[in-house]
Amino acid sequence: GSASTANSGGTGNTGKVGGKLLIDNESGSTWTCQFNPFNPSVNITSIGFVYEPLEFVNILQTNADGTPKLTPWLATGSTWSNGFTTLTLTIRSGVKWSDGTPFSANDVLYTFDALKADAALDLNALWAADSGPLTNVALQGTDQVVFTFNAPAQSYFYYVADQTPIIPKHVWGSLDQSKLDTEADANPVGTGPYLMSNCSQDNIKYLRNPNYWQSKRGHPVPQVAEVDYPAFLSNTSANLYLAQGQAQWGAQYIPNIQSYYINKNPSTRHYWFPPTLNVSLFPNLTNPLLGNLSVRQAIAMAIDRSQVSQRGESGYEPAANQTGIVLPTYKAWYDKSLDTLNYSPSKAEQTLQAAGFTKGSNGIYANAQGQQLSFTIKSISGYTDWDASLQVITQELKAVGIEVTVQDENSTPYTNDTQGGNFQLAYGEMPVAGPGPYYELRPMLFSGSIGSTNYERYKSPATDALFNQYSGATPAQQLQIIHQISGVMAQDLPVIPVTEGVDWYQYDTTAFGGWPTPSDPYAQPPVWATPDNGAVLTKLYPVS
Amino acid sequence: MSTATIISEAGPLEPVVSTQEQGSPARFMQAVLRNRKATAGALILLLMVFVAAFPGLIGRDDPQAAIYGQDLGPSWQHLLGTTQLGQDVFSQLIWGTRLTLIVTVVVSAIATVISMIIGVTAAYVGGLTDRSLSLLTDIFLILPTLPLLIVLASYLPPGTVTLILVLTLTSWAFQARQLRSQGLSLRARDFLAAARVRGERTSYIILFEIIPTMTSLIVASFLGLSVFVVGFAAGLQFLGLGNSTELTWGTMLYYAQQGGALEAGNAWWALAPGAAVAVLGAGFALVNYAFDEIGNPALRPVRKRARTTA
Amino acid sequence: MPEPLLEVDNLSVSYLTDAADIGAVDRVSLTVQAGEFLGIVGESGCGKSTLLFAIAQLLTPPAEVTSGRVAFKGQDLVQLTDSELRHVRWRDYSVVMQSAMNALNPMKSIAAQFKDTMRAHERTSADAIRARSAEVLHLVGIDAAHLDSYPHQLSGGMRQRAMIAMALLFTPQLVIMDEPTSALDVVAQRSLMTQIKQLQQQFGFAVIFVTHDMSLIAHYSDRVMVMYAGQVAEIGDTGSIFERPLHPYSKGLLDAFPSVHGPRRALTGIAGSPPDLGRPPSGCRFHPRCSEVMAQCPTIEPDLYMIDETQVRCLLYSEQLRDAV
Amino acid sequence: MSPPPSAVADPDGALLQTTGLTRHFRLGGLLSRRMLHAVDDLDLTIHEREIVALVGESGSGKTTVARLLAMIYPPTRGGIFYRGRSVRKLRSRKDVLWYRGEVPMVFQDPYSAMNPVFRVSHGVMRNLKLHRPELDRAQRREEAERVFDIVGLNPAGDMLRKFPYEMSGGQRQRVGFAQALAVQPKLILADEPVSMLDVSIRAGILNMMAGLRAEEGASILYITHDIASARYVADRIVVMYAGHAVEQGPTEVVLTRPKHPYTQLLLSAVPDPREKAVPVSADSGEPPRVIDPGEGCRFRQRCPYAIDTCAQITPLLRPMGPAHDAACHVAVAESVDRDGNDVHSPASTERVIHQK
Amino acid sequence: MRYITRRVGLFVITLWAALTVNFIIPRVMPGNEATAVLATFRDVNPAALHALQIEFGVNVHQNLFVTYLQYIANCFTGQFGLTAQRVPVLTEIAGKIPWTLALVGVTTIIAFAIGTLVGVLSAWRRGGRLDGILPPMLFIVATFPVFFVGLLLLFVFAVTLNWLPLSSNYSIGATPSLSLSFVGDVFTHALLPGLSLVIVTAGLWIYSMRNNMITTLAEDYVKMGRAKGLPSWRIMTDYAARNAILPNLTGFAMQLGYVLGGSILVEYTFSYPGLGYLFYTSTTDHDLPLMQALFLVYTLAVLVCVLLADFLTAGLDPRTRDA
Ligand SMILES: Nc1ncnc2c1ncn2[C@@H]1O[C@H](COP(=O)(O)OP(=O)(O)OP(=O)(O)O)[C@@H](O)[C@H]1O
Ligand SMILES: Nc1ncnc2c1ncn2[C@@H]1O[C@H](COP(=O)(O)OP(=O)(O)OP(=O)(O)O)[C@@H](O)[C@H]1O
Ligand SMILES: [Mg+2]
Ligand SMILES: [Mg+2]
Repeated sequence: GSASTANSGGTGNTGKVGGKLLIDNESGSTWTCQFNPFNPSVNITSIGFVYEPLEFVNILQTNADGTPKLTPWLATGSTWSNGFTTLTLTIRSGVKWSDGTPFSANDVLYTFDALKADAALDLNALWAADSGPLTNVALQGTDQVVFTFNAPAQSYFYYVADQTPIIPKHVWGSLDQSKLDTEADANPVGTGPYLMSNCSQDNIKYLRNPNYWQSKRGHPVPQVAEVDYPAFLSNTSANLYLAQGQAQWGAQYIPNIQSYYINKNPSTRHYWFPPTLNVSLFPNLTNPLLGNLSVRQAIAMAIDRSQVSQRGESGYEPAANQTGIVLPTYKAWYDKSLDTLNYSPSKAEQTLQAAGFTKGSNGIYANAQGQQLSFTIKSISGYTDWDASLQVITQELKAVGIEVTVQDENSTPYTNDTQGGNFQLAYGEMPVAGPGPYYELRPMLFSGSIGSTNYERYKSPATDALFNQYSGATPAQQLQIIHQISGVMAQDLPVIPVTEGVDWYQYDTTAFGGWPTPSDPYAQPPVWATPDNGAVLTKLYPVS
Repeated sequence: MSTATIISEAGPLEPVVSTQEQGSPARFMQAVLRNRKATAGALILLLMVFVAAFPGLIGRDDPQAAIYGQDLGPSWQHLLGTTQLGQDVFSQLIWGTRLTLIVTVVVSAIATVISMIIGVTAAYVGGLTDRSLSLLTDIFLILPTLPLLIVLASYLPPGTVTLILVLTLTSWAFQARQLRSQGLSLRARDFLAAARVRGERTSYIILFEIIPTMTSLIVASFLGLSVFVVGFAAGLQFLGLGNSTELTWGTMLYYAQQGGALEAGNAWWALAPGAAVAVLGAGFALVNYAFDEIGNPALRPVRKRARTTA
Repeated sequence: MPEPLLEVDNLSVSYLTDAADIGAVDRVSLTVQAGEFLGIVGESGCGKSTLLFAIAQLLTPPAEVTSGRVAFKGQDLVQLTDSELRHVRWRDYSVVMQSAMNALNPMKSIAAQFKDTMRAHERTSADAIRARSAEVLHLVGIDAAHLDSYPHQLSGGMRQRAMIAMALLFTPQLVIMDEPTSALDVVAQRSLMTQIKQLQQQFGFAVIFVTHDMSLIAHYSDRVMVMYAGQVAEIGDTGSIFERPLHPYSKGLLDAFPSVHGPRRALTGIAGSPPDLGRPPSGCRFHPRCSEVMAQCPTIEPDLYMIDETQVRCLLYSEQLRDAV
Repeated sequence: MSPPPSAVADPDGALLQTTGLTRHFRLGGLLSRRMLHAVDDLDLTIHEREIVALVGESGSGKTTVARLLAMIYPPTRGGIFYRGRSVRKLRSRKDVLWYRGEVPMVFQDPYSAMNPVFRVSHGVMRNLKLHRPELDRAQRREEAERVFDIVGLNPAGDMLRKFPYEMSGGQRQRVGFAQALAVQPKLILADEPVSMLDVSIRAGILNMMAGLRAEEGASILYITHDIASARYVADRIVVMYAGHAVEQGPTEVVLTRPKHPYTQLLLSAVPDPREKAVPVSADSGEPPRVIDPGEGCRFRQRCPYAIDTCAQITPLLRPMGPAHDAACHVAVAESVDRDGNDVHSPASTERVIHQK
Repeated sequence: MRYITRRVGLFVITLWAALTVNFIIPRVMPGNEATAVLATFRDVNPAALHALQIEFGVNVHQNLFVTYLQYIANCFTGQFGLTAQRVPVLTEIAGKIPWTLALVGVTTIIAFAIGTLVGVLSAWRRGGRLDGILPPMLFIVATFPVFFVGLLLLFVFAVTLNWLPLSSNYSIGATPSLSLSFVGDVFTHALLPGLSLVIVTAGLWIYSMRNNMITTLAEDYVKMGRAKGLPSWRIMTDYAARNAILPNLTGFAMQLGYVLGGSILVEYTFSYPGLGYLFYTSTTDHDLPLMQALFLVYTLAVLVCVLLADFLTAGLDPRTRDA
């Protein structure tokens, strides 16, 4: 771990406190005024504000050695031992819960016990119903917590340290431990930079935590006195609010952002859309035609990814590449030499012809048995940008003699179908990103994930072995592993990435400074990215 | 459901349209043609049918081809501008007519047939059959249509078939009630008894004696339903409960709304399909309104003349 | 002869419809003396109701008075405005409509409807109104207990009687009755007619009584007017018309009645069907059905000819023609 | 034209006979127990070539009788025998068609008895097709023209092509008779065929009915509330009151010497323009109770002669004279003396009139 | 009173039918209840889903009939469970009801008043200028989809003229109170959605009221009113309008279903946080318990109104009172 403190690096602390920050993020529904940090539908309003992690992992930044950039938070440091099966975290002292009770390692221990007691809290499946990967959590001394895993578990560090908010034992411990997931937690008690001061259906008001542990004399943290988080039901209203300059921190998809938002005050308004995940075409490899590599190659070459990006995603979501590494976010993991598959309709057709396909009178290629290259693509209804992208894709594929029909489904049947292999082609993405391509590529390609996230049903023992080595490997080895997996992506085309999903993020520097920027990507910037929002909130400062 | 029916639901339950007094279908057609509202409505509908049948003649661009500049305003190249994707809005509007019209017509037709079967059977057979069918009708009448529609649509896979299914299921009841009360009043009329006394079979009576007599009410039902099916279908699609990959005015509206068309200064994208839906609905409504007038002489406009009393 | 109570002069009424103007009443003239009982008969659709409504100034579009005047006590009702008419109505003349089922407001009790009527014309205390209501009800033989009944709670005969009672609220000089008994049974019909006659004799008001049933008025009316196709066919004393009908139509009507009591006679009836008033026949309107039709009938429109005390619209009685033949 | 000839009833040739014919209607919902007694225990006989008039006030059950005979309603109880066969037992399509072919019906309302969307020939042609399958198309046409001619609709060719709305009520009613004639009927059930028509055209239809019996040899059940027209055409009269037959007999006998107080009341109320007015006091005109009426004479509330028995025992038809029956506890049968000097009857016309 | 019992009977049966439909739909439709709920948790590590499945009682096989009875019982005790956001469904709904009730209630009253007034007047002055233009025009407008009217108003008054707010029920940051400024704020926010509803429904009321009024005006008792010399306003109100409204009442109540349906679209168009918007999000989120409960709320609303209308009719119309 790194020993740097929370505020080292970045722009300095101005020592001033004040201002009211308005967050602009379409939530689609009104606030329920629940703050349970383990309730996935409300925790974006509590984690980062009120509840905090042990260490903050910035998925957008990598250390020189290739490891993700860590910032100690409620823990001051961490060490792995026993071949990456034991993780020891040292808990910070001098931190107080917002009700004045001192925070201690006991609270950390309690939090992980609670995850075990009520499996519904264990959103990242750490205990996975007692069978691991986590097998034990124990106190060591007064300020250390030891996590024991049943196998090398480096990749779990992110979930343990960054994705698990710590809750106060003295508050939660007295509740029914099996029903913690339904606890409303209307008056959250946390260690975070803000106190939830007032909540109504339409707005949550946070006030600065005057006793925040990062505060020192002359170095107040946080510096923004008040944060308002209104509930926006629609994109439209949220965008309007942002465009009118009433809010400073946006996490919005805005059509025509340049004219609608930036141009109204180009010197202070900015946006940055860092990509984190691929949006890909998943061919069902059990389909005899799609199982044919040539067909997948033809599809991949027929799609002009930049066109899709430009039209389907208004140019906001960049084109993806076939290695599966999201650029520029994970450029450290990217091996340029592998990325050879370029857009070329003519080559696509040549590939098909070489593989024995002939073009029928209807302009569609068919194999010797007369099976036409005619597929349906399943997508999720309601994802309009995907629908738009698919319109572009449909036409591009048609141009090379491959016919596809888009079939929109509700998310439920879509999930059923993709997980169950009941599709020909599917358009989609992995559920969550993590610090590095591994966190996307493994669910996508690992054979154990068939039935959940390995939609395309790719099954390769060699690739599985690579994934299995990752958690016990050194950073250098890990880079090697990802390169090899990228190779698999580029060679076998088990999945065809098309565009890169981005984080929507706008900010206005009129009243506040200290924002994450492409040159200083100190945290994932949208407000809903937790606990990164905490990192941002502690960095922002009012400008006079 | 139709305005006309909602209305007469509200009123006393006697059927408004009294075909009997209208005489032959030819006379009826004449009456329709004489009515200005009917003529205007019929023209609108004819135009729509023409557009739906030959969209290629009017909208020459491929409606889905995202090949133009994005979010363009109206110009001679793009009469209604382009979408956010760079598709020609006018062309989409023209090509979207077909599916919109098909859904409307198919739903109204099926629902009319269902309501006819249920209504006429209930009225003619009577007794327990009538009671149970009427209860069913009443239940469907009271269940709020759009919420039911939304619930159903959100479970079924989005698509034209679903849309048709769901709309049909929720819209037959009003007409069934109408047709039943009309059937009841027919039942009291002696020509059905006369047919029985003649020795006709029940099936003959229903098919050849009752249904032809109700033609104009059936047509009115169909029109009345259409008015609302147009709106409801578009409403569902607008809410994203349709199949957004199919090109209809409703899905155009959906994309426009999702793409923030109004706020992004591309109002035509949203307003044009909305207006198209409104015009189509108005077309049906005009004919329907006129039908009410023709069917119920009391509603006809009155002529006034200055008093010429000495 | 004293100044007549009602004098209808050359009154014409048309229904303005899309297809044609239907001349439902064509140049009708008649007079009613105070206390007189005038019967109007004619087949369905010949314009009886229209005539009555025109007299009472109750026509609504599309019906319009196209010519003529209706002098009631010397005042031309046609020229009065609605608010002027309002004060004459019911006080001076009242109307009993064809079907009491529909003519009584189903939502209001009998008492309430009586009260409305009284209040529209004078400020009277509720008690006085109630007393008067009970009184008129009693006159027509209905128990005052029925004052608080709603129309649907009364039988058909009682409703008709209640209507008549209402017509008598102010003891008007003229009561206009449009087939008040048609909906009733023979037996009930008979008893109601008798009652009307008794009341008329008691209070001395004049009655215009419309029916399509010749036999009904034979015994009750002083004078009879036979209407055909919107026109007066014959008008005269009841006795003389029933004894010696002049117009072939009147003869036909009388011959269409089988008798229960007298000898069984052959019925002849009237051939053909009533004319379409939108396109009335040329000349004499009755000529297509007339058993005594002459060559001139289709071309020459007959006037009303005075034969003794009876006026008749038939060329048979035209002096010129008779002379010419 | 002379009065229609009065055919003498063939004593053993009962064409149609009902025994205890009863029809009740359930009122209100499924669970309701209230029964409307439309027709109760009716014994009716119609002979060949006979016109029987069924008279009675509105709601007395006349139409119901016709509909029972026409198999539109099933009877609640009782039998209908046509040429000795029980009509209720006709099951096969052939048998049903046979009966329907011999016993057609003419409806009261000529405006509603014809389907407005078909030409007036529709009913005639369907009848011919169903009941006289031996005819081919041209013959059917010919036959249709023939029956139209008989009922006086000429030129028949033109008339057949008209739509109902193009015809007057009298013409429509004739079409109704033409339809009935098309099947070569033995018995025509004519339900108030003239009551909806204007006086001026009634006579024509009445004369036509008399002609039909004379020329086509059909029997007619003539239903009417107009006792005068019954007298004009009918051989026999059956008076109904509140679902019961209260009096029956040869027309002239019943009309000149009515036995039942209701018949007497009815007769006294019939206006006759040729007669001098007879002052009548107001009758209450209360409608009879037909919903769950219970035992007793149904006329008793209006009857000036009602005695205690009337409230307890329903009077049955009993002979009052030759072929003349009445259902009244009070009425006294004519003495053997047949001159009509019926001195014993309390129910003389005068008395009824002056009673109240 | 048989009339009343019959109506109450219909009420109970329809309520039961609605409950049952609500129970059956999710069970016969493709995509089981389980995944529907879980679809809300797309951001959750799939490995953790199992725990949530147990939590939501998904894939727990149970006798269908028992489940049904339990469901009915729960409905009557108001236990609709938790939303996908784990808020009690009832709480969530209760928070939205006032907004929708106010919006739909006020607009319905206005539309009803306008409709009745214009309908009565235009029928009264048959063939007049008002009659020739307003009813047919508003009838046509009434057939416009409500969201189109909404979008149009939005475009004109909010986007182009910028006079009125685009969305929501009150300004962000405003604190709900009874102060004049807050009430004004709420009013300006409700103006466009309300107007859309009024425009779309008033035409229907006018049409039905006018037709009924015309029928009533042709009744003999209205003519009789004139014959009796009643003042014409008296005839119009007391004889014609009053009698014309009554048979309409139940129809009006049923149309409420239509208005409520319209309110969903309007709330969606204007992002107005009422029941309709909640309903919309519950469907896109596949928040089954919430959706079910909301559907019931809508049905119940219509049912209650129909029942009230029936009672009112029964109370005011002497004919049904005795029947
Ligand atoms: N509203 C109307 N529009 C057009 N024509 C009408 C209207 N009302 C009546 N008529 C016509 O006017 C003529 C006279 O009608 P009216 O009601 O006065 O006849 P009537 O003699 O009273 O008949 P009835 O005996 O059937 O009551 C009829 O031919 C009828 O068709
Ligand atoms: N289908 C039915 N359902 C219920 N009641 C009926 C039905 N048909 C007739 N009735 C009742 O039976 C009684 C006799 O009716 P019916 O029609 O036979 O009388 P009617 O003598 O023909 O009267 P009218 O002279 O008015 O035609 C009436 O009280 C009537 O209301
Ligand atoms: Mg009349
Ligand atoms: Mg009858």
